[in-house]
Formats: sequence, C-alpha cells, structure tokens
Amino acid sequence: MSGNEEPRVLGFLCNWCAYAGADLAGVSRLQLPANFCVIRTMCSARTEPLFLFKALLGGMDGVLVAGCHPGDCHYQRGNYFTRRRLVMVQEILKALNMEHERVRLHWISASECSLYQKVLTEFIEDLKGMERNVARDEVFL
Amino acid sequence: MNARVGVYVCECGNNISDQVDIAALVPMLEGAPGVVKVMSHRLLCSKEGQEFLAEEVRKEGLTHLVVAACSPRQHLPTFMEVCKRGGLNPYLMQMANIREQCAWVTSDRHEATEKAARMIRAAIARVVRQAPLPEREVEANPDVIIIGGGLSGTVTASMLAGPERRVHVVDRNPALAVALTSLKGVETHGGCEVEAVRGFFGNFEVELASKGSRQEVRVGAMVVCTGSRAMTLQEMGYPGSEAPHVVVLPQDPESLRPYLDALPSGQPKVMFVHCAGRERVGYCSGVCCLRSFKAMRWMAETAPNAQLSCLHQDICVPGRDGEREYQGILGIGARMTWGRLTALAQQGPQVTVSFRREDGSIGQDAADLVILVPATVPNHGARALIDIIGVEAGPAGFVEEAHPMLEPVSTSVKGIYVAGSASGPRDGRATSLLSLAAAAQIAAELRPGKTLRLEAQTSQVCEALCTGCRNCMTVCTYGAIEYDLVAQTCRVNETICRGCGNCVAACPSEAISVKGATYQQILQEIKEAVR
Amino acid sequence: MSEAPRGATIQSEEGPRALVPLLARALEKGTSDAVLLPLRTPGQDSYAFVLVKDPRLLRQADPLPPVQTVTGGRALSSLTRHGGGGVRILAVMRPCEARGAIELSKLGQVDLKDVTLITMDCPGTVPLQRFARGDLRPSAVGFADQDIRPICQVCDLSCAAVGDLHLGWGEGLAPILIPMDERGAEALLAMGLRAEGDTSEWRTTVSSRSQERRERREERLGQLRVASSGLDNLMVRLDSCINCHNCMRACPICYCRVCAFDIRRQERSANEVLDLAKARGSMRLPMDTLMFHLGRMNHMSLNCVSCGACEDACPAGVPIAQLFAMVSDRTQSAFKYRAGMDRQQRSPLITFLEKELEGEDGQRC
Amino acid sequence: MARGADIGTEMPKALREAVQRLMETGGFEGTFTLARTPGGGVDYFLSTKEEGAPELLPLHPVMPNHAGRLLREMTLGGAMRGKVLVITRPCELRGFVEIVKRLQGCLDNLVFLSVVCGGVFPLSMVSAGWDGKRTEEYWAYPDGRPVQGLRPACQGCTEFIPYTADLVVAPSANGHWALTAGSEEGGRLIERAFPSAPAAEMDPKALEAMAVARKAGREEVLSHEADVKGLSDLVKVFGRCIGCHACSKACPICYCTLCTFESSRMEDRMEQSKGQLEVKGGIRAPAGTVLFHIGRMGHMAVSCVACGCCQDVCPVGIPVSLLFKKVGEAVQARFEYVPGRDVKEALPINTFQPMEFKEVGE
Amino acid sequence: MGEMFQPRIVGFLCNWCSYAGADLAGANRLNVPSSITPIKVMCSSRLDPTLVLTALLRGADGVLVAGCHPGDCHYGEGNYYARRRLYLLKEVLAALGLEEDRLSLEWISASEGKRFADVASDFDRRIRELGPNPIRKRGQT
Repeated sequence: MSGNEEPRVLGFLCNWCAYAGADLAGVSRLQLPANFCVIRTMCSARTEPLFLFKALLGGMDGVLVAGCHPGDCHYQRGNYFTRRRLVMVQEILKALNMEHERVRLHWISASECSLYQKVLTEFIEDLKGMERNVARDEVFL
Repeated sequence: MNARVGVYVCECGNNISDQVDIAALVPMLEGAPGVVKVMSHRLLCSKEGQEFLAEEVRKEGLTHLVVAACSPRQHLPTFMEVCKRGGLNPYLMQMANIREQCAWVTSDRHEATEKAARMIRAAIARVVRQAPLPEREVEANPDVIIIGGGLSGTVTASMLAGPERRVHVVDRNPALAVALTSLKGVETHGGCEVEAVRGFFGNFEVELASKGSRQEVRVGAMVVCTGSRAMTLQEMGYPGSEAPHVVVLPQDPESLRPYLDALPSGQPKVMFVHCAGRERVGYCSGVCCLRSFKAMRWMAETAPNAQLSCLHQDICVPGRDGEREYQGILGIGARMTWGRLTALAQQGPQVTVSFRREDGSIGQDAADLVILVPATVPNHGARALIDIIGVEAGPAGFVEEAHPMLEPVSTSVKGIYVAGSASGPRDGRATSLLSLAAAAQIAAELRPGKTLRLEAQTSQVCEALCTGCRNCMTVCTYGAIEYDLVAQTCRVNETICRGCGNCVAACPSEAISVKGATYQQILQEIKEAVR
Repeated sequence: MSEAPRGATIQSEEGPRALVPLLARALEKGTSDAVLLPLRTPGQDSYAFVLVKDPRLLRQADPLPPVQTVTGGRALSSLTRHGGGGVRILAVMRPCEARGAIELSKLGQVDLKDVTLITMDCPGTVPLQRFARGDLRPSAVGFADQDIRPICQVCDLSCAAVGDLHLGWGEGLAPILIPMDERGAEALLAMGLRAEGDTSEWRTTVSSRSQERRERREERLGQLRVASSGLDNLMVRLDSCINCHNCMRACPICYCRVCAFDIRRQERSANEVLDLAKARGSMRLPMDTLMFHLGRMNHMSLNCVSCGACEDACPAGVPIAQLFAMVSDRTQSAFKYRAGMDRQQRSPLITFLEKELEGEDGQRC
Repeated sequence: MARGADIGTEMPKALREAVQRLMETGGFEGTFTLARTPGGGVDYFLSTKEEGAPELLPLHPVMPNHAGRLLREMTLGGAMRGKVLVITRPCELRGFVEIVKRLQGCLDNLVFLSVVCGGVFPLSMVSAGWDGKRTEEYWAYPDGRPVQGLRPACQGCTEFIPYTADLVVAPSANGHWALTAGSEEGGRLIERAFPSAPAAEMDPKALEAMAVARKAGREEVLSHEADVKGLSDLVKVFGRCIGCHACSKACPICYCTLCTFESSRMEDRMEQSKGQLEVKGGIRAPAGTVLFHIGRMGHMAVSCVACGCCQDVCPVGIPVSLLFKKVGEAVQARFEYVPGRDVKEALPINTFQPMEFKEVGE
Repeated sequence: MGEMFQPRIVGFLCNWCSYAGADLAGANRLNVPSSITPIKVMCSSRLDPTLVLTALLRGADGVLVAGCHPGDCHYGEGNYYARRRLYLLKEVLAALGLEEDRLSLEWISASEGKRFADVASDFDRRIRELGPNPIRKRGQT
C-alpha cells in the first residue's frame, strides 16, 4: 500500500465458531487491527459469492470469510459448500488476473482466539504489501 | 397435492336439460385435466341437491368443485355454503352459468351443448388455479361520528345512540341544539372541525380540531350531515341585488316581519322571485317552490292588504301536499308571471324587476319588496371536508352518493355515509328519511359485537416486481393502495380493497394481481373459449 | 415564458463542447453538486453517462457524442429512482433522452426535483452497432450527416427545448444557451452568463429544420405503414426477430423489473406447442413474437419518445424504432399527448374525462 | 457403440434426407429443428407435418436462439407428450441437460440428434444476408483447416463432440458422413431408417484433426480480447457495456425470473451513492457494470457451455463469451466438471466431498 | 373454408352490469349466438389491453368487452379507464392494419337484456362477415 494507509478489510464471520472466536479474542484482550469490519452471519454458507464481488468492487482491500472447521459446522455441512464457493470465486478472480489474494477463507473455532488474531494480522500484513485496491478510485465500475 | 375436481351439471328441472344434451355433455367433460367425476343432477339447488353435493365433496375427497347450473348471481352464495358444509373452502368452487347464458339463449340444441362444454371446461381450468381464500373478518368499532348537528345530524344521532354505541356529533358551531346535547350516548363536539381521517370502515381515526386544541376520536363509521344552505345575493350575482328592498327568503318567514312593517301603507306590492341563482348552480333545487308558497300564505295572513305576485319558471311541487299548496296560492289571488330574473334596480321607493319571458322578450315589473327564493347549495366548509375525508363530490359540490337508487346514503368510501341535504337539496321530510336510512344502514352493517366481513378476492402486490410507479394507486377509486416509502413499493390495504381489478390492468409489470381473477385464470378461460 | 426567450451567446467554435467549461464553472461555484453527462470510456471506444463531481473528470466529457449508448433517461433513473436525495444535478442530454427522463418522472422512476435538465440541438447519432464494430468512428456528427440512424433522420423533435436550459447551435449558428424556465435561468447565472442575446435566428433555423424533418417523417413512416400493414406484411417485417426482447431492455421507458412478456415466455406447455404444431403443420419457436411487440406497443407507445435505443440494441436488424414511431405517432395523437413534451400533462392511461373518445370517426369505443 | 450408417458425401442434403427417413420410420410426433422462416431467415421450428412445413434446415450453421433455452421454456411445465426428434448442436444439448439438472426442463420423450460440430456463424452474418457458397464451404469434410468467420466461441471450442445425443452426425471415412448411434435408442432408429445403408463409424483421424485445429483456435481467441490483466482491463472491456443484459437473457443457463442484478436490492440509493461520489469524484450511471458481469460469472460459470450466444446478441460487441469461456473453463477444471456431460452428475456447487480442497481454509 | 365458419368470440362481461344483462337476456329467453363464450370479470377495468390482445392472438375471431354505462360503474370509474385502454389497443391495431374491428367495447346495463342479445347478434354477424382470424392458420405467432 502506498504511504501509511491502512488496508480496509471486511470479514464475514459465522456466528458459532469464528464470531465466537473473535469475541474470545476481545475477552482475552488480544490486540487487533482497527481497520477491520465484521459482518456476522449465522453460517459461513450464507456468504454469497456476490457479497465478495460487491465488497471487492466497492473498494475493500481484503475480504475474509471465516467459519467452523470442516466437520464442525453448526448446521452440519454448510461450510463444505462455503469452501466450494470460495474455490469458485478464487478461480474466477485468477482467470481475470484480479488479485485473488484479496479473498481469503479460514477455519476458526470458538476457542481459537489467537488463531483469529494471527490470521487477521497476517492478512493485513499481506495486504499492506499489495497496491491499494484500484476499485476504490475507479469511476467506470 | 394433485387436484381432484368434481363437475356437477344441474338439469335445473328441465330448464337446462331441455336445451342442453346432458347425456352428450357429460362424456365431453370426462378426462379434462384434474377431473375425477362428472355427474348430472335434477336440481342441485334443492335441499336434497345441496345435501347430495356436500356429501359428494366429502365422499370423493374433492379439492375443487365446478357447478354447472344457473347464474352465479343467483346461487353463488348457496353453493358456497354447500362447499363449507362439505368441508371445502368456498372459493375453490366455480360456477358455469349454462342456464341464463347458454341454455336459455341458444335455440340450436347441438350448439348449446357445445357451448356448455366450453363454459364448463373454462370453469374447470379456472378453478384448479384458484387458491383457497380465508373468509376475512376485522374487529369493528361500533361508534359513529356525525359531522353536522343540524336536522339530519340530530335524527341520525338519536336513532343510533344507545348503550352499545357511542355517537359523536361534531359541528363548527359551538352551540349545539339541546335536542342533541341532552341525548343519552351522544357526545357533542361543538366548535370543532374535522382535520384528518385515517383508517377504514370499522376502524376510523378522526382528528378534530377546535381553537387551540386537538383530539382524536375512534369510530367505525362516519356520517356526513353538513346539510345545505341558501345561496347568497352575492353568489347569485344579479345586477342591482344590493337594493335595500331586495331580500332572500329566510328559512323562517317570521324573519320577514321587519320588512313587512316597513312596507308603505295601502296596497304594497310584494314579489316573490323563484329560481334565484338557478342558472348559476345549474340545477333545480326542487324544494323552494313549496317553501315560497308557504311563505306567501303566511304573508297573505300576516299582511292581508299586500298584493302578492310571483315570478316563476317551472313550478316544482312534487308530493302529496304540493298541488294543494299551489292551488291555495292561486286561491288567494297571487299573480303568477313566467319569467327569468335578469336584473333588479331600486327606483325610488320601489324595486324594478327585469326578467326575460319565454319568447325571449324582456318584461319589467315593480314591487315594494322583492323576495328572492334562493337555490340550495352545499354548506360552507363542505368542500374542504369532502377533500379531507376523501369522498367523491358532484359538480355542484354536494357529496355524491355511491348509487342514486341502490345506495342513496353510501359514498364512494366504504364506511362514510351521507344523510340529509349534504348530498343535494332536500326538504325536511326527505332529510329525515335519508337520515333514518343512514342510521338503519349503519345499524345493519356495523352491529355492536359483530366483526366485519371483508372482500376475500382482493388485490395483492408482489414486492419484488413492483417498481413503485404508482399507476395502481392513481386509478384506485377507494384509496386501497398505499405507497411504502421505505420499501419504495406499493401495498394493498386489503381491508379497503373491493377487488375490481382496475389496478391489475394499470400495472404493466404484473406486479399486482387480484385473487380469483389472476392473469393465468383469465387466460385459461380465454383458451377454452377459443378452442 | 410568453414572450420570445432570450439567450446567452457563447463565443466558441466547438458547438456543444463549449458547454464543458461552463459546467465546470457551475460546479466550482457550488450551485450544483454534480453534473450528469456522457464521458468517453476508459477503452476510448465508447461513451457512458457519469455523474461528475470532480471537475477534472470533465476533460473526458463529450456532451453530444456521435452515438447513443445508455439513454440519459435511464442514467438519471438509475440515480434517482429511489429519490434524488437532495443532490442538485445538472443533467446534460439530447432532447429525446430528456423527454424520456420526463416520461420516467411521470412514472415515478426519475426524481426531477433537484435536477436541471440541459438539452441541446441534436444532429442525430450513428447506429450503435456500426460504431461499436469500429466501422464508423466520426469525431463529431453534423447536421447534414447521412450516416445517422434512420430514426434520427425522421426526428422532428431533435431541437425540442424540453430542458430547463437549452443549447442552440449548428452550422453557421453561434452556440446560444437559452433558459426555458426559472431553474434554467439560475443555472445560466451559475455559469456566469446572462441571457441577453436574441434567439430569433436560432428559432428560425430550428423551425425550418423541424419542418423538414416532419415532412420526411410523414413520408418515410407512411411508406413503412404501407409496407408493413396487415398481418402478412407485419410478420415479414418482424421475420428476423429472435425474441430476445433486447429492444425492451434498452428502452428508457420500459421500466418494469421483469417484463410481463418475459414471464409469459414459459406460458405454453410442451403439449400445447405440440398440439398447435399439429394443427398448423409447424410452429416457429419461440412463440408470441407478435404478442410481445403488440403488447409492448400497448404498454408504452403512449410514452415512446422515439429515441431509437431499441433499434440500436436489436441484434437481428428489425426496424423496431421505426415501427414504434409509426404506431406511437398515431396513438399519442389519438390521446392528444406527445411524450415528454409537457411535464404537467398526465400520462393518458391514468386519467380520463367523462366524455371523450366518441364521435369523430364513428364509434371506435 | 452401436453401428452407424453411411449417409454419403453431399452435405447438407444428405442430412436433410436422413432426417426425413428418421421422421418416417422413427415414430416421431414432430421434429424440433432449424428451418426457413417465411421471410427467408432461419429459426427453430417444431414441425409435425410434411405438407405446408417450412424448408427444414437441420444443423444450419447459425444459432438464432439457443435450443436449450427454447426446450427449457417449453418443457418447464412437464414432459412432451409424444416423441419428438430434437436436432441441436452439442453445446445446445449440453446447455439443456445442464438446465434440466436445475429442474428447469424435462428430457422425457425427446430424442436428440446432434453433430460433431463445426461451429456456427454469428447472427450478424445472417442478417447481412446468407450466401449459398458459405454453406458449401461449411460442410466441406473436416481436414483440420478452420472455417473462416465462425463465432469466436466456436473457433476455440474443444467440446465439439456431443455426450448424450442418441444420434450423431459425424465425419466418417473418405469424405463420407455417417449417422452414428450414441444410445441404444439411436441404434434402433438407425436400423429402422437405414436397414440397408453401408455401416460406418466416426473417423478418428478427422476428429483428431479437428481437435488440433480447435486447440490452436482456442489459444488464438483467448489470447486477445479475453486476455484481461486485472480490473483496469475489465473496465476497458466492459466500458462500452450499455447494461441491456442481453447476454444473460440469451444465456441458456441464466434461468432466473427476476435477475438479481435487475432487482431492487442491487439499486443504490442516492444517500449511499453520495459517499462514492465524494471519494471518486464521479460515478457511472447506471453503475454496477463490472459487478453484473463478474457476479453473473459467479452464478453460472460452473455451467457455462461456451455456446457464444451472449456475444452474438451483444449490441456493442463485447467479447462476453470469450471471457466467460475463459473463466468457465478455469472453474470447471478445478471441479473436474463438464457441464451437460451427464444429467446424473451433480452440479459442483450443490455437492461436496468432505476431504477435498484441503489447501483452502487452512 | 371447407366447412361452415363457426366463429369463436370471447365476451368479457362485467359482473355488475353486462353479466347481469346477459342473465336477463337468458331469463327473457332471447336468442344469443352460441359463438360467444362469456367470461365474467368483476369490472371492465380488469381487462388490460394485453389480456384482450392475448385472446385475439390466441385465435379468438372476435372479442366483445361489455361494461356498465359511463357513470354507472359499480366501482365508480373503472369503465372510463377501460374505455381508454381499449381505445388504445384499437389504435395500435389500426396503426398496423390488423383488423381492429374484431374488437368491440359496449356498454350494457343490468336491465338491458334485449340490448345484450342485439349487441351479441350484431357482433356475431360482423365477425362472420370478417371471416376467421388469420392468426389461427399461421405457423408463427
């Protein structure tokens, strides 16, 4: 990123695992990047591919989708579908040379607050190494 | 669930079977999609027939029913009841009118049979696309608000007020008649005006405002009793009408006494001019001739030496007593002249009256006192009130009845009634009659403790398709469609909707449809009709 | 304005481009929040409407591009369909586009409350498909261009001053900005101009241009009427139609979310089609081509502004804009309505008179 | 595979005659095929009788509508009552099978005749006037030389052999064409229609030559217009999009009644747009052009059969089909999925394996 | 035409006036051509032009729309809108030379049984003169 601008990241966290993990990070007073905005979904499977495209084209520098580990889904098998959808989204972005690294999927359980912190910090570090998302200034979207 | 349609063809004694070949008809209908049984019956509307049909619905496990018989305008309610007894939603029944619109109007037996088959197939195709509809009811507030505390307001209020029904009477005038204020169950709001009305039949919220204060009244129905008034001299606009010896006939002839006292002695000339303002308003008020004759009679008694004359156009004295009054006036020697008032002029002590005769020539006469018999016009403030409550008004500004003969005290808005001369010039008798009628209709339609039955086949909006263009709102007579500012789509208030379907045709997006007459249903009928 | 309007003459050789610095000035002055006008797209091969706040973007602006892509009415609708939100917009577009916007505002799809419409004399545009293929890349279109679309060649309202502010220009005519109402006058003032110039020269030019076009319209549409009258001829005219309904999608007036005729494409079951095919020997698929076009004429011919977007969008080369022009000229005159010309007049189908549509040519209804 | 029948060298006449024979002997109630319109164009017809029927042009090299789309619209409400011979190209058949998987159509009673496909010409070429010579060139026996002027999607199409057709018209040996069977039903039909025709099979050499040419063609078409390098390139490519969404309406896969990109949830309120206007200094109107195209990829890339209809109807000539082809291929390869290959194969986004894509998410 | 032409006419009748009028025609045993199949609609304003058009394009030889007389509409003013809508449809058909005479709008009150029978017979005769709807024979619609 140019200058000292902080990347802006949007997170879709599933209620039962990742969101609980994020809460636990708070309870544990773990320090987290400020420029991170969370949307709580009941299941990671609620995250439509369209949301990800919309966030990217809306100028978000990164989008994180986080849900329960495979096999642990509160709704039994939602996250398997999430995984396939994310694979698809990344393939689309790759095929268009569109910085697929901006979209990430991670499995974070309710107890993994330090993993949550790590994932987030690393993601933001990686994004700092990238250019600012050009969609933010693009008039003709 | 797969449809199981039963088709029952009524022979209607011989009414249908004489012209339609039932034996040929039944096989033509078998095998239509969803049809599990086709059967004919001698007379389905008979007690026995109804029981048979209800039993068939149960026994055959029918999901839809087609009754091919007479006009639905005659027996739809009958067969809807039969459905209920058979445990079927009554809207899942369709009637094919093969009597009035087929058997009775087609001379060729073969053609009649074919047509009957088409009509029944159309009914089948239509009914299988019908969803069950709930019989909808809404809690209704039995209270009534009456706007106007004159004769009609008083009559209506006294008829309606009771232990189970509170009646509010609003009047601009702060002092209301004792006849009203002393009535039990009546709450009067003198010096108040209606500011706003929300809601619908059974549940209106009426906002009242008086000087500096506001209050809200909740009622189930409203009655417009704003009455009428005499046209003023200024409104009539006759040249020279400001002359001191020109006066408008007052409600009570006694008020004329000061003028009589001022008449010169001898044989003063008093002239009654009928139809004053008639051209301006564009209608005959119908009640003024009689009122004028009564005033003339009073005058003949009070000032016997006065020479009475009458400038008139048509004499309009309908009813039992009118002719007698008219003859009475002729009897006391009043001079009758045909003419249309054109101008007045004070000339010395007398007033010159110019008028146009039937042949177009101008005539003149002079009198010591000219009494103009005025046209009747809507009361002050009626126009504003009409706009606030949203009822239709006629060109003259009177409240328009829903139907002049069938619904003389209803308005275009369900639950708002009109009584007395708010809907046109009336005499006292008609005023009372209409007021009684309004009270009776409300008593029947808004019974305390009863809920209101609502139209089941109403319109509904598909929000995903609605673009918010509001064509539907514009064409709706009843204001049954609201625009949701947040969702930016239209929504039907099903309590008000009466199911005509005008909105459906106005919507290009097919975002609105009317239950029971959807595009698909009508299309199916078309397909059968052109088969 | 009852007396002849006055205008502000602009000393410029550039025609409509002379508007650009004026718009920038109005933006900088702050009397407007944004300008809506066509900009050259990043690929440099087309134009798109952009709502501009930053005056630097105006460098790519072309108020009167040689081709019509999205119509101005649709662009304005996409912005203000749910309300203008108090953003004061100067919207620059052709007269037909502005008329589309006015029609859309009557249909609740455009909010003109805070919009100042700026229109200009339009010489017409070239066919979109030829332009997109690169066959035709005129830098500018002139009033005598022979390559303009057939529908533009018969446009008698190409100089209709339906905007709040109108730019008159043309061969041998210095650009002149004419305020048509209060709002236009304010905008003119914000541009630092005064309406002091005489407009009679412009009016004479426009009136003769329009007269010429009107005559041509009568003539050409008359020929089309002869050539496409009756079921057989009409079907030949529509023969290449593939039922893609793209004419409807490009139309600025067709504002439904889902076209009724798209919903109905699935109306006929396989067996129904088979039965029809058996009865008639064969059935062309998809069906209901005529239903679609006639139905659409019923839905929007009264509001049709003859912008030609439909014909531009047709992949099959159907002269659909001309057919619509032919029909809507008749239907609109039957209701004494001309789409987009009078902002106060209500759309004919949502109002009525108690006595009307009788007599004259017998009992039509 | 069951036997095939030699139908000679004279295409497309031989094909027309073969169809005629099949109709006479196959017990069909009708044929779904391209035919001559009264105005001289070409479009799909459901034809039942010979007399009064239009001139049948089976597999004429244009695609005015995607047959899969037409079949979907027809059979959405249930199966065809009688047996119908459907003559379509492989991508049309695959598109229909793909949409049947989404329960938008019904395969019952439809017998498919398809072809080892030489591609089709763009629609614009048809409206510009058809020249008989082109037909001749088109049906020349395939020897690996590409036909000029085909749809770009066809030039690079490597899925030119139908998967599930009952009957397949294919190059046989020595310049002859064959009608081969792709199913038992197809075999029976051939036996009945051509009891005495010499047996014939597909020519593997011709197929190989076609495959080589198509692969080269694919490299060629994808390397120009579809070679986008990120968002800025996409903005350039889609810059001239007029938002008519014709591509999605022509697409055999896009089956939604109300496209989400046309629904109110996609419409920005001015209150929200204001912020964007501040940041960027300007916003396109209507906005969402790129989102529409990428979003649509997200909806149907797994099922894209690269038929090229989208590009054909695009009034501004955006290489939509090439971009979708590129993206579709990438997504489908990742899931090892070929859309329309087999109606029993589940849609990749409606199924999963617990132990797959382990690298994602960890 | 090989056999005698038997027209198919769709009669859209408004529930309150014209349908009742048609009932009255029945009660009075008047003769109404059997070619007319009545379809009851609550109000003539339910008919949007495209619905009427559908009937014509699906092969109806004639479409008769009948509603209450102006001013008598049960719903206030529905028939005024119906009049405008059908007028528009006629104009469209006429502009394209498409036999607008196959469409007729009539006002028939509940008491006009005789008038219903007359109107129906007259319309039937006019349609017979016009002959069958040519759309019925076409292999394309």
